[in-house]
Amino acid sequence: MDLDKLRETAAEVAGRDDVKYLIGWKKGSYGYRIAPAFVEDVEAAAELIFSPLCTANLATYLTLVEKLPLPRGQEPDDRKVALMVKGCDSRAVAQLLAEKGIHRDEVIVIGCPCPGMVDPDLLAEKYPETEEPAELKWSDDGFVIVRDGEETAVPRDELLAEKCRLCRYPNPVVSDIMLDDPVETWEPAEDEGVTEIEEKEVDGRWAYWQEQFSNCIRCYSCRNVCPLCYCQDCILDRLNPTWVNRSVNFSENTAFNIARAFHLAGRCIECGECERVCPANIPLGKLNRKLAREIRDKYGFEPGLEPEGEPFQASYKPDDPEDFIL
Amino acid sequence: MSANYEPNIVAFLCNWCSYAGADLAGTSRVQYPSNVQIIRVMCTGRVNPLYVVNALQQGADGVLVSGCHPGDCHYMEGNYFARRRLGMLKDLLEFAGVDPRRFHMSWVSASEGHKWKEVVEKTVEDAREAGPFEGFRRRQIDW
Amino acid sequence: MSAMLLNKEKWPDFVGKLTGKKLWAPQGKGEEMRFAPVTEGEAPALEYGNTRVPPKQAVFPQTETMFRFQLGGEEVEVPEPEEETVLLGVRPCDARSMAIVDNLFGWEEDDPYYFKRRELVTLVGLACSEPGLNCFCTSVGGGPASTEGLDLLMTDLGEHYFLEAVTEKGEALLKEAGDLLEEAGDDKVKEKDKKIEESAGKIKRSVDHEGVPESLPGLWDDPLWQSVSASCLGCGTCTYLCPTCHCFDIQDEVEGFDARRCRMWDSCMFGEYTLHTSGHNPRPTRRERTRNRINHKYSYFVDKFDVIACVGCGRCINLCPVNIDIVEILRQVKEAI
Amino acid sequence: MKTNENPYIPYFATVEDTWFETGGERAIKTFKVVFDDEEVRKNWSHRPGQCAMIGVLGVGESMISISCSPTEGEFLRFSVMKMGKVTQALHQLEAGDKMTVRGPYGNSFPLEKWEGKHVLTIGGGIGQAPMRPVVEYVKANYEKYGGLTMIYGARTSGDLCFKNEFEEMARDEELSCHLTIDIEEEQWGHNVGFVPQILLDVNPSPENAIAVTCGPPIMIRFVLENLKKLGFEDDQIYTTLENRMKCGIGKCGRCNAGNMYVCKDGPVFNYATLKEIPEAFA
Amino acid sequence: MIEKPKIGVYVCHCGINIASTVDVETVEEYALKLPNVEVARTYSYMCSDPGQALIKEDIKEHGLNRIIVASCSPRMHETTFRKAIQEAGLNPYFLEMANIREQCSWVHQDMEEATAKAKKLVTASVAKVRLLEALESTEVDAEPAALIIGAGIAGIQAALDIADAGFKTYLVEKTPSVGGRMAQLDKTFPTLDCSACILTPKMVDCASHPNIELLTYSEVEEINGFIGNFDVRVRKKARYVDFEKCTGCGDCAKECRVADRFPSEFDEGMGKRSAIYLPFPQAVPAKYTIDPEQCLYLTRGKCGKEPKCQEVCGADAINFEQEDEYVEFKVGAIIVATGFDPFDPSRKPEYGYDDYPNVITGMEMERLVSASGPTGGKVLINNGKEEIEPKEVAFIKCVGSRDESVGNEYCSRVCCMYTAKQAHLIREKLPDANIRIYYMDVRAFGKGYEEFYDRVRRENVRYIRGNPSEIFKRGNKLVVKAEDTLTSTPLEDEVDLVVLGVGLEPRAEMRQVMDLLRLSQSGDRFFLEAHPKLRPVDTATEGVFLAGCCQGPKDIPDTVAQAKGAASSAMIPLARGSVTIDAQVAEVNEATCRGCGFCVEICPYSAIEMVTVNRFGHEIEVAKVNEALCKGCGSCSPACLSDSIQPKSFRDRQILPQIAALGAMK
Repeated sequence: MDLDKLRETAAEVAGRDDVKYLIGWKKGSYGYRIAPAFVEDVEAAAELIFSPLCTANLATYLTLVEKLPLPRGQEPDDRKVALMVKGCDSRAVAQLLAEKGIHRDEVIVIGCPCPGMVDPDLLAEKYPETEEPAELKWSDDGFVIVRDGEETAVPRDELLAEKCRLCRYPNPVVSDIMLDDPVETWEPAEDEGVTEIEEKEVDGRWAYWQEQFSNCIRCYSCRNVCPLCYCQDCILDRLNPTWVNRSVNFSENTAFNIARAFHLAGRCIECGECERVCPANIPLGKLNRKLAREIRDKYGFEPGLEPEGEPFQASYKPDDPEDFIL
Repeated sequence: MSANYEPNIVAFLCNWCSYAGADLAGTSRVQYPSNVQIIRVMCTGRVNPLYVVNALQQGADGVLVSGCHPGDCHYMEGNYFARRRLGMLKDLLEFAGVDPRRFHMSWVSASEGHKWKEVVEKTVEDAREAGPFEGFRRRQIDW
Repeated sequence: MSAMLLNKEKWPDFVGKLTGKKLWAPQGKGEEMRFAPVTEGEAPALEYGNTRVPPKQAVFPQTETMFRFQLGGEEVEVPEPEEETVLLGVRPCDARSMAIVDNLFGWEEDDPYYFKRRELVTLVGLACSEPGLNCFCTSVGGGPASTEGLDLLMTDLGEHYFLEAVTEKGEALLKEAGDLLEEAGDDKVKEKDKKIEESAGKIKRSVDHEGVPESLPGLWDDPLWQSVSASCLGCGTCTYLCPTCHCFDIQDEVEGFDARRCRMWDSCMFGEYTLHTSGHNPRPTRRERTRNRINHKYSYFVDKFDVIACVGCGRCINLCPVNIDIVEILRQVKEAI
Repeated sequence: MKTNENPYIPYFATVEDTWFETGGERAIKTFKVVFDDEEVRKNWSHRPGQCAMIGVLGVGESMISISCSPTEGEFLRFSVMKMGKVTQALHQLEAGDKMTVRGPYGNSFPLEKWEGKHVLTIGGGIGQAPMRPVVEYVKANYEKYGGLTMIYGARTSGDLCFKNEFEEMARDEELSCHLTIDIEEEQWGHNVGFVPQILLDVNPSPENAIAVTCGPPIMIRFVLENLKKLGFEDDQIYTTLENRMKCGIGKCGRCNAGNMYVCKDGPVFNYATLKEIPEAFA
Repeated sequence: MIEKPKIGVYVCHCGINIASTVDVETVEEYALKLPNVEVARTYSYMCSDPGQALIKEDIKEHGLNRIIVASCSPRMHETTFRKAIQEAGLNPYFLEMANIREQCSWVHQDMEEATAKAKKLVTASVAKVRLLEALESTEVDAEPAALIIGAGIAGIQAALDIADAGFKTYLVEKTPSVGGRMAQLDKTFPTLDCSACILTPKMVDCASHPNIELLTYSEVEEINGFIGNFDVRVRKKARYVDFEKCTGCGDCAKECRVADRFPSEFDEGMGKRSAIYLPFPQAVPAKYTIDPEQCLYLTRGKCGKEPKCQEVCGADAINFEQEDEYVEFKVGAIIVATGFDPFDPSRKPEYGYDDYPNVITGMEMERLVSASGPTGGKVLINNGKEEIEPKEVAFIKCVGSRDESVGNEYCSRVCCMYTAKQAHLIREKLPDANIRIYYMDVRAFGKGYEEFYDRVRRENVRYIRGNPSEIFKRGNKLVVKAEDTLTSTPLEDEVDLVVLGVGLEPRAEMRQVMDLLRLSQSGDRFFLEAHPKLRPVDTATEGVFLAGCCQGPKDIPDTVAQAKGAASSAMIPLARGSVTIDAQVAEVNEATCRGCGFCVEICPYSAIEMVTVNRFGHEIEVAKVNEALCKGCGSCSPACLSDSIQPKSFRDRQILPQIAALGAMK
């Protein structure tokens, strides 16, 4: 993608009077890190980037802003938020629109067709991070790592993130401005991670998740990063009634994680952020992707494609599968 | 699993069909195992799928949700919503390694006292085979 | 302070001497290392960067039963104290964090749960030879071989571990090891010092906190708080993984008629943390919460206990999903002053 | 004093009497409680301004200010507004029921220091609860003080706590007791108007006086403003803070306001200190 | 909830029904140990007067505020005990029943097991009852007015009854005149009253009734609200004729440039009318209407130099500028009387209705025999050359009824009688004609019907049992091909005129009304009543009633009877002036609602809407339950991710403790 065009467009949008700020990506403080950038003025747009490191789904910031009580007489800030989105991120926007989590006139969606992101963990493991911020670029057949002026070409398959291997919508499904021509979509890979677990015996599956969930520290980063977990008052935080106890142990962690995944049934757009941010490296995406797969296969439904689509959890079809019913 | 293990089952029944069906089983003096404890709700549409998770966590070895046959819902469509929600939950639980024999859903109408008996027997038998679900008990850790 | 050498070949025997005590050591793979009980008869390998979750859980478990009771009853039962535990391979920064947190838990009156565990725990440290990318312990009063908080410090000298007792508990351990050890000569002491120096030299990041504790409150309304917190997700990663973070919640949990009162880690980054029942929240947004986190570590705590509540372990930087970097924040703070 | 070695273990106390101060969604109920253990009862001492952690086992605890003066007898009084889970459970308690009590916690009003001075209390709504022990204490030791002025208001007469007590006080000519409600009501024989305004009307002299205030944040803000207008210096003004608390003993971190632990460094603050803590009035 | 729960547990022996399998004393002892249980008792028959008295006394004496009755199914006696505790001064919703009979003692034999289960059920009840909240059913004022959709005989009758009772009544009719199907009929069976003669006075009454507001040539566009409080919006279509000025003289129709060019709907297309027309001479109101699809001026913008009608109208009533008008009003009850469509015999091509002019429908026959009809009451056919009287007349019954091939399994109930009536009318007019009726069965079930059928048969009308398979033309004759199934004789019957006894079908446009009022269809596609036996005029939407053929085929007496029934049902809320709203409805926690609207999508009763509220200066959308529409099913609740909508008495905080109690007890 042409970064100059990106910055130019961003500067133009961020400079508009009816725009509060533009959210994009910028280089992080070290290594391969990328930080969300909140661009309020034209100058700040110069630090924006779009690279194979921009895994973060910024759509979560649309609903994260706290609405503080306004002093009497003060009008709320109704200016728009501009948001840079990849294909997966745009599905979050579409789903938010469908759920009225945001309104169409509150956002300006800037679409970034996405050739695929790298897996940051894999990258750091194979090409250790250094203190200086590094750059990554796309090449025709993969990625190029630029560190200390030196370029290393890496084949796409070596570093492509799992969520991107599985991706079916690399191009934004909703946008106001497109920064580039659509990328050519690729054949999504088989979701081996999910299949592998499906193929285990029931006890094996339980043991697998028991190990995973035991590591959960309930930091709630999976929930907080999720663009579709935007209840101001999450039921899993609530004490009256208590769905999940505050104590951290396998039982509560399991209940928490099942409930979280279930609340995203028919809503998860598979951006993989929950899994990326988990400090305990729990493969949370598998839970979501399993449900998404079932919903796609059995119910013929995919969330986050139509800004005016009907919500899966609030609809039914008379011929929904019922082979599980006694 | 001890030989005399009796599974503890929590069942959610809709007021109009299944609860009435269970009443009919009683009126007809149909005999069935006593392991199933019924919680009455107005409609299966009321059953939050997380109740199932909660019941398993709180000490149930099996959970049953039963309502009106499709098209017969007293509230027109509640059971359709329940079917979709609980169908998804069943998939998720299985994937998480919860024995599928621990959770069942059934349609039992107000006139199906005998079917109610069959459903209870099947649920109890399945939960018995699956064994006590100690692995998920809320109180297993650090009490 | 006696300095001893342990040939690495004898490491399993050394560990073997500790039977009867609960052993904890870093386990897992790669990035996911965390302290966990050691299987009996095994000698844990100590090659690792640092654990993802700090060993504070050994003295301040994430969830801890304070007492049990029956609903409607009038008696409470406090759980029996844990057995003696030895933590092997604690990084000096993490040990130092306990020394720092001791201040708070011992402030005016002792927290019985914390100190009961603290007394039962022996910390066997391992000096850092390969500091991580985001380590900055040297600039906040620590170092790769800081002994603060430790009972015994080991330094890897290749063939040997260089052992130095810091406390009586550490001495006792050395005594127990007895003939497995040999006296460390001056050359080894020098070798060790050199190693540590090298290690310290590898630390790239640092914070300059001079004047910060006094000046931070003055930056209360500085725009920097808005900009550094804009991307914050409000999750608990930074605080849960921080070895010096010590806030907790207390909850009653009921199961039938059995109940317990327990406490669990809490995080000032959660909105609910300061939320009053009335709905009023003195720290209503992520801005106030982020500001509080930095203020608490670099100003309030210093004010009360004369020490910065940050040991420079770099965990909050490593694991923040959105690259909120405390070193960077401190740089901006410094600039703003 | 017999103490539980473990400060987290509460004492059991029996509710001796309860009554409602106010009604409605957020009713205020007062509990008069007595420790079960005689030794605890004998050895317990608290000072006006201090709080206690009271609760119901299985539900939880809440920090509540002790609304009686130690001069009143071997019992404790708590006035609790029904807000959340714990206070709801507390509201269910009746005479004969058990509650748990830990404490006393926090600092207190420096009443000795105030001896010889005129004490002015300005309270609003439930904020009068920590004021009451001050009033009672000064009344009990009246000869030591230069006088007592009390201003207390609420939205309506139904929202006034300790109404009967205060109405009696208001009839006492020696005391300067001013009750007020926001809006005129029939058969209301006292002031009408907001507390800060009544304060101006009463026009107390700052000369050798101490002002103590507690109430809703907005009221405090205007009271402070008006006290300044009347010539009160920062160090003549005291207030008490109320933050979310869990442990009560300066460990859990919940109640921090700036570098203060409200449970230990507070709840009573001199305004000179408090105004340096921006978070205190957040 | 402020008060401390004080629970009384009442364990019923139910004679030996419970006591023989459940050790009730043990359950009683056990219950006493449960938290907040102050009193526990057993009694032989809890539901008996002394049993209820026991509970009431305890409530008074011990200050109990929550009651658990462990006895039979709540479906049996919940109301009984609710009433009982209410009489003792408790909120009736502070009751929970533990079903230890139908679901315990009767289905388990082992005393130990059954007793253990009874204990569990009581525990779960205790867990829940402590958390129940006092509910009050609310009264909402009802607007003392009714809306009737459709002004056929059903609508007219219902309107007259309601209006006579003193309530404002809005009668909305889609066509320019009231009267409906009945106005088209000639005589009525079996009494042979002149249909118009008995109907027109009612039509006139309707128009002149001070309480009736007639809205003809109008359609209901929007209905919101609920029983007692429906907000209605009606579109009055432009007639292009000033309603006030038109005198109904008819000069315009005569002078219309396209006079008598268009098939008259009233005459089933057998007569003609102009572009400006009165549907039929007795139409009410007697006001002309311009058909916008036919008027030259309206379709082409030009009609000669000046439209003729405008030219001749002495009252200056023609107004081409007229636009649709909207009227809005409020009513407390609604009656749907939208009638039926006659079956379209084109769907049975074997009868050649589309091909042969002398194959006509029963409705067409009505117009043909009617003195006001296109032939002035003469039964004439066209033999290709001239209009003649038919000699051979055949009727075919059950056309489009009892016929799976067209999707109508039902009997249309009127065809047997109207064919008999028409046979009789033809017999009167053509004494020499040969008349035969092909039939499957003859259903003459009403008062005087069998007698009438007998009379017609005696009038030399031949009944041939057998459904014709085909009609074709041979020369000038129509050939009805059939089989006389009684004699198993194949027939090829040559006739001049065939009358198809077409059945009744649901209105094609009923979907619109269904959506407006959230009505359902039954299997026959007519509107579904609330209960086929006991609530035949009610619908699932409270306050909405059915009258006439929209609910199913009916003859006139049944239609009038049902209309009167619907009117009297509709008048209940109007007369009471208020409606009671059940207390067990859903409630939204506005503070946590995130405004996603999932609940709105789900609610089968449209009881939830999004409203804008101001939350500390921010305008946000939250869900709001209309308690009058909510039935308390709770389907909305699990879809609410923030748990912000909960049915009262079945809240999460009431159900989760039940689960905990059942789970914790091994």
